[in-house]
Amino acid sequence: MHAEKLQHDFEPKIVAFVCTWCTYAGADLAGTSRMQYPANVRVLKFPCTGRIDPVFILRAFQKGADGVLVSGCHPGDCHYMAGNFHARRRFAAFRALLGFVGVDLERLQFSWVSAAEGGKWVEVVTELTEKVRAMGPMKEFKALEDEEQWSGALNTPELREAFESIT
Amino acid sequence: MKNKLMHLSNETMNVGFVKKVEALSGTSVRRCFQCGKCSAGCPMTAFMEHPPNRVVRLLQLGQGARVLAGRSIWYCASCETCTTRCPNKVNLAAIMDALRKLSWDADGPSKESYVQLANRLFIENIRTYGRQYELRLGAAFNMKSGQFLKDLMLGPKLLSRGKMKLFHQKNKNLPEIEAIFNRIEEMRKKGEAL
Amino acid sequence: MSRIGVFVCHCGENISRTVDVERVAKEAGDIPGVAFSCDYKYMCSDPGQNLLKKAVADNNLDGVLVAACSPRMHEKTFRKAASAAGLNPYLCEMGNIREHCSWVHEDREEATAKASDIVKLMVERVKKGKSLAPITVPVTKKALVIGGGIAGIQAALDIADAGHQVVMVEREPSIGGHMAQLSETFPTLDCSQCIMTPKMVDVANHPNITLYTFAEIEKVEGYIGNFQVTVRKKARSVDESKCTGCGVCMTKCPKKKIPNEFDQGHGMRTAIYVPFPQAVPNTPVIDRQNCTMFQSGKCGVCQKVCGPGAVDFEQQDTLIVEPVGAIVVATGFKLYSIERQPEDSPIQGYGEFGYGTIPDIIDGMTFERLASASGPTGGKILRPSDGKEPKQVVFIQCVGSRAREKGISYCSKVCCMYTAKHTMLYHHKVHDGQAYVFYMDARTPGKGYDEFWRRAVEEEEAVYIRGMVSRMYQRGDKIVVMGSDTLVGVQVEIEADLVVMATAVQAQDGADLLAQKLGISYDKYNFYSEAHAKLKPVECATAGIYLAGACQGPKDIPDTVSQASAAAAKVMTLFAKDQLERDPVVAKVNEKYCVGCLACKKVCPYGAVEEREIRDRQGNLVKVVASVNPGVCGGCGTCQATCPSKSVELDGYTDEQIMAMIEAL
Amino acid sequence: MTPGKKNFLNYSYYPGCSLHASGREYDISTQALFKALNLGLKEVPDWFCCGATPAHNVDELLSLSLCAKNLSLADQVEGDLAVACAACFSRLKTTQHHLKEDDTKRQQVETAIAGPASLGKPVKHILEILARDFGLARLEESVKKPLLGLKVAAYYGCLLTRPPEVPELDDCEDPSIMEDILRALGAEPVKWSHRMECCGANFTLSRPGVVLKLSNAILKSAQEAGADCIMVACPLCHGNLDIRQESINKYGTPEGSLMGNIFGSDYIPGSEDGPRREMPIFYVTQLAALAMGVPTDKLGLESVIVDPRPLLNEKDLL
Ligand SMILES: Cc1cc2nc3c(=O)[nH]c(=O)nc-3n(C[C@H](O)[C@H](O)[C@H](O)COP(=O)(O)OP(=O)(O)OC[C@H]3O[C@@H](n4cnc5c(N)ncnc54)[C@H](O)[C@@H]3O)c2cc1C
Ligand SMILES: Cc1cc2nc3c(=O)[nH]c(=O)nc-3n(C[C@H](O)[C@H](O)[C@H](O)COP(=O)(O)OP(=O)(O)OC[C@H]3O[C@@H](n4cnc5c(N)ncnc54)[C@H](O)[C@@H]3O)c2cc1C
Ligand code: SF4
Ligand code: SF4
Ligand code: SF4
Ligand code: SF4
Ligand code: SF4
Ligand code: SF4
Ligand code: SF4
Ligand code: SF4
Repeated sequence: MHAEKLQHDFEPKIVAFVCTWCTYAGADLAGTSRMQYPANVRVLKFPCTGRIDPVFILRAFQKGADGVLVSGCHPGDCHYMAGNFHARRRFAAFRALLGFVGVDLERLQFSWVSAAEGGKWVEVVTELTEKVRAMGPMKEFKALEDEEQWSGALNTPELREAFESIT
Repeated sequence: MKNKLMHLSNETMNVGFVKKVEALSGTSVRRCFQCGKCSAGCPMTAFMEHPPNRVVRLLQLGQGARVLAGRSIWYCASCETCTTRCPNKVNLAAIMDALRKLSWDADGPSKESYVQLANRLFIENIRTYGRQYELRLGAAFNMKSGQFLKDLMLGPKLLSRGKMKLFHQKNKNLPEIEAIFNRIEEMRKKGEAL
Repeated sequence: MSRIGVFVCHCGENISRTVDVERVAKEAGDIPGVAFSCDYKYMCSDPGQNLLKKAVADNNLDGVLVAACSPRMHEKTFRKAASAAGLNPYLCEMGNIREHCSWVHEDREEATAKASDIVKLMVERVKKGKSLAPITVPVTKKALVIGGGIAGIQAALDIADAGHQVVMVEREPSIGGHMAQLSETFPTLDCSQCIMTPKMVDVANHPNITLYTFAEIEKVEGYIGNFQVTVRKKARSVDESKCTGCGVCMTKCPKKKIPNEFDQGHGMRTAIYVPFPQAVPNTPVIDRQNCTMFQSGKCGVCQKVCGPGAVDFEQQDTLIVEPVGAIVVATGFKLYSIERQPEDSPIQGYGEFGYGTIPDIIDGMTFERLASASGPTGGKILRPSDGKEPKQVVFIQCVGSRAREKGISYCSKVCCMYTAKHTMLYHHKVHDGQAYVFYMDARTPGKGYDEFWRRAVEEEEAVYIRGMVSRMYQRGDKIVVMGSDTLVGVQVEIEADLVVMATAVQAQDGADLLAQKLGISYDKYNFYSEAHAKLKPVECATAGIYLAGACQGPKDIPDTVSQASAAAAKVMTLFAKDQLERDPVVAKVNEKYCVGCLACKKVCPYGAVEEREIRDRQGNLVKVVASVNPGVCGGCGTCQATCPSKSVELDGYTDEQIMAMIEAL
Repeated sequence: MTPGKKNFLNYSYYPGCSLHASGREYDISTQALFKALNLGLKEVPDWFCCGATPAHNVDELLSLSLCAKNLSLADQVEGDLAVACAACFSRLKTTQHHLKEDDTKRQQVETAIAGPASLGKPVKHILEILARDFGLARLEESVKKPLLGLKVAAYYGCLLTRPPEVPELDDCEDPSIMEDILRALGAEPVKWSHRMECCGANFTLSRPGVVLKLSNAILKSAQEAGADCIMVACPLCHGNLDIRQESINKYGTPEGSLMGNIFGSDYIPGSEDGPRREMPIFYVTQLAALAMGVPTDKLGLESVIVDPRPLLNEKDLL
């Protein structure tokens, strides 16, 4: 049952920030169940979504991610009781900020995938990959970086220090 | 009657009546936990003002009079569906029998007269002839119920196909049948049977 | 420059079928800092592990990455191997190229590229890794049990029988809790006191149990294995060491008309009293509010009659500090009051039932006392107003419970069963009486429970009426109960001689205050929260504190005792080792940068963050910073993501490590 | 038709009132079938009405007594008691069951009939005799003219299997005895939903509207299942499904409700079904005898209201 492999012009890079207890385990389950999904995703494991700093997401976009997925335990199921709840609150504010800097919010997805939801993991990853593929490469931040390079704006020590402090 | 406020007390709950029903039917109404499965399968629920489960419920509350005042019991087809499927082995079909008997004994305070009439004629037929003669039964029913034209169109069809006999045979056992009726009446008079 | 070793596993063919493992190993070798790389058929096998150990030694590696299956599978295996080779286990990581790669992708080229990426990412993580040492904390093998109901008693006896010291703190003058008040108990109808009092005596006599009654928790400090608990022993006005329990004082005390709490106010006691004859300890206590001596300085009869001279009007509260390693909270419940409540109360009374002013409307616990042989009526069911035997008794279930508008949405779980029990007890005692029960559902899931309820209906002839009562009022010496039978669809009216309401089980008064002292969480009804509803039903989120009985939610005796024994088992597990070893993935505060905003403290679900004052040598306060107690920290990292100054960091998941991985994307 | 040595088995026979009147073709075909199968059948002399539903409806003691008396009459004739009518069968079995279980009732009944209640004789419905005593294999072997291509909805009604401890005929919710017989005869039993629903027999006299409603559902279900005809094992069922079929088919139509108004029975207007095609109703013995090659004029086919002959012709079975 090998589906005809489609050739795409553009293979997006998807980064997934996941918690160990639920989503990482869910992705493991997708593996043990031999489900198939696009190979575009790179998984970064965290103890809890509560540990995920919005800065990581920004940085991922800057480093060439075209889509970012943040996924943890369902509300109420957090291994640490409330970490995912704090994460949720934090990300709500962060989304607004991201929109403000000009990132298309469609590129950032939050979801809940439990350790039992191998199928949901596959669905979420596949959907995000397809969606981002259709949106094309993420240019906003890369353009910014290019611009910085060209203008030589970071050449002064002050600017460099400032730049490093925010990255 | 149906929606009238129900006073519950040792006096208003006719436990004696319920005990009679239980004795006649050999089944305890207290076993029923009102799941409604009987009513769910009863082919006659649509015709009843108290579906079967509610009949039992009213008995649980000692409200025999409310049951007898309605026509539900006379619309039971005795199909045994309720009894067969009750999770608590409440023999509801037998309860229906018992209720009809008690209603019958009290000379039917029920609204439903046609079914009672049919039953009465049927049993009289047995007593008189030993067997059923459908023509006579039908005719008598129409006469007594005042529905002279009911099922009029069926008669000729049935007659022409030999399905109705105009005359009946004499049954040798008629005296014995009569004796059975009498002995039962006797027993009841003496209080030996319900 | 790091010296990392990368080991790529074939997992038989599980990985190598779709991932070109040789290429992955080769590409890994090109990553700066990688000093060794290879591929091998089964890394987790003994030869595989030996290969790893040998490579660490031969190449002097300072970090290891095994690209193989999920770390959930074999992280422990490889960390142990690395450790055996002399490497800190936390410098050994795994890259998941099986569950997350070879098994979920078919295209060999894509899968290989992804596997290489995973290796690259993880190598960066290993590079930034730190050696970590497991955290050990000493354990004080002494347990505190708060509350002396059946839950506390069971837990205390189990722990004490295991050979550990137990301190029990009970708020009331006697232990026993609600179970001591019950008459007979479902589902077996055995006499409550008969099974309860021997256990109470066991507690008093157990060499390993120190019992403080008429005492409360003042303060709790420390953490798992190392709590310091301050107990306030309230002044009893009787010297326990002198009192012989002769009871003479009580017979002589002139204040005799004080409603007895134990009998729900339906019996009388003196100002110096024990709550009930079988009380443990059997030492009286003076109710200072009602004692003439305390109120007006006159009397002192008890003191005069007391042979041993135990009565001591001068006695003061004492504070006792107990170091304990674990705490079992077993503070039980209280019953909902149907009286008119203050405006701001989250719960409401029942105006439609007369706000508790009709004397013959009582609650279930009062009925227990009426039915109890040791109760105010000697076990006869006699109604409060005129002492007559009631012939028509109406029971009403779900009073307060399952009534969102009255303030409580949950089901109290025990009242269906105890109401069924009450109808039986009533029927046993008043043969010509009739019991009616208004109910919405009969909730009887438990071994033998439904059968018990059905027995009440079928054999004990209780008339169950499905529907609620709308209003009750007094008419002559009767109570008119207006209800409905939803099964028939009619209004029902009963003139009752006595009405018994199954009022809701609520959290104890002051449950929230105690929780705050303990640092444990509680729900909106003040019931204590377990760490996980299914898998950690006796643990609190706060390590070292366990729950037993109705303080966690409505529970009957079998459930309470099970949970109490489970809590005891948890305590015993903790006490099984002298030192507590914990995963070193915990947060640490960098005090230099910490601005003391304590945002971390607010979000920490474990209560692991404490304030710490930094003082100079003269003792002047320099600043306040956060400090994470490694014995308590669960390692979620929420504090780190929250900290505005980035001054708290979770070992094993430092910003540096994560950023390095992102850079390698 | 006297039982003789040559017979495979001999039975005493309780036809019941209906088989001598509206269900006469059941009687005719039963006699013919038994003869064809070498089964002896001797009617119980001067049997009388079992009381059917009306008797137990209002007077259980009477009902039990009538049946008990009939059972002792049956003792005069050799052989298990063969019963064709589901209602008689149910009453006789109920009597045996109750009197065995309940000593008080037995004593009362014995007083009423002034003699011991005789409970030993096996009471058997025709279906049982065909499928069990005679046997499905033997039945299949005896078929001369298999009923090929005939799609039959087997209708059990309520009393053949319910309540299970009384008739002890078959699984009370999922019986197969009628289908098994049909298969042995070469016919094709259809799967359908209403084979055990009540037809309302009890109300045929007093409340025909009830019959119309209930029987309508049965006919409809059989038709939806693709049946050519229905097979019954009870004269009361037959009476409702056959004799009243014309009215039933008008059930809910304007014409139907008009008739209801005029003729005073409670036809209930408002059914969504319009008129539908006629569905012949066979007795199990008619079909069996047909398959055994009994001449078609011995089956009482001319006596039924919905003429089955066109169907049989169509299927080439006449
Ligand atoms: C009317 C009624 C009838 C019942 N009948 C039955 C029955 O038949 N069968 C059955 O299985 N269950 C029955 N139950 C349920 C049973 O009462 C409970 O399951 C059981 O009492 C719970 O025990 P516990 O130890 O958790 O709580 P409790 O019995 O409430 O004990 C808690 C103890 O902690 C003490 N305490 C409270 N706060 C503090 C504090 N801050 N510091 C120190 N000490 C404190 C209290 O004084 C009390 O002694 C009934 C309940 C009710 C209301
Ligand atoms: C449909 C359904 C849904 C449920 N949903 C929930 C829910 O949402 N939430 C909830 O809290 N609970 C739920 N439950 C209840 C939950 O499944 C049980 O509480 C739980 O599984 C009980 O665990 P157990 O270990 O006691 O028994 P089991 O899970 O039955 O485990 C018993 C084990 O013992 C083994 N075993 C049996 N006999 C032997 C033998 N002789 N020798 C060796 N081994 C043996 C069995 O193979 C099995 O592995 C649900 C139950 C059902 C049926
Ligand atoms: S099926 Fe039985 S238990 Fe259920 S309502 Fe009917 S009689 Fe009661
Ligand atoms: S026996 Fe009567 S009550 Fe029971 S299902 Fe049949 S019709 Fe309904
Ligand atoms: S205080 Fe004194 S009088 Fe009272 S019980 Fe104790 S010893 Fe007896
Ligand atoms: S001093 Fe107080 S407690 Fe003692 S006898 Fe007097 S009133 Fe009672
Ligand atoms: S246990 Fe029963 S009475 Fe109590 S709240 Fe729940 S449903 Fe109501
Ligand atoms: S048996 Fe199951 S479904 Fe029925 S009441 Fe009990 S828990 Fe609910
Ligand atoms: S959030 Fe950060 S700065 Fe604030 S107290 Fe905690 S560690 Fe210190
Ligand atoms: S890592 Fe989690 S548990 Fe530990 S101190 Fe930070 S917030 Fe609390």
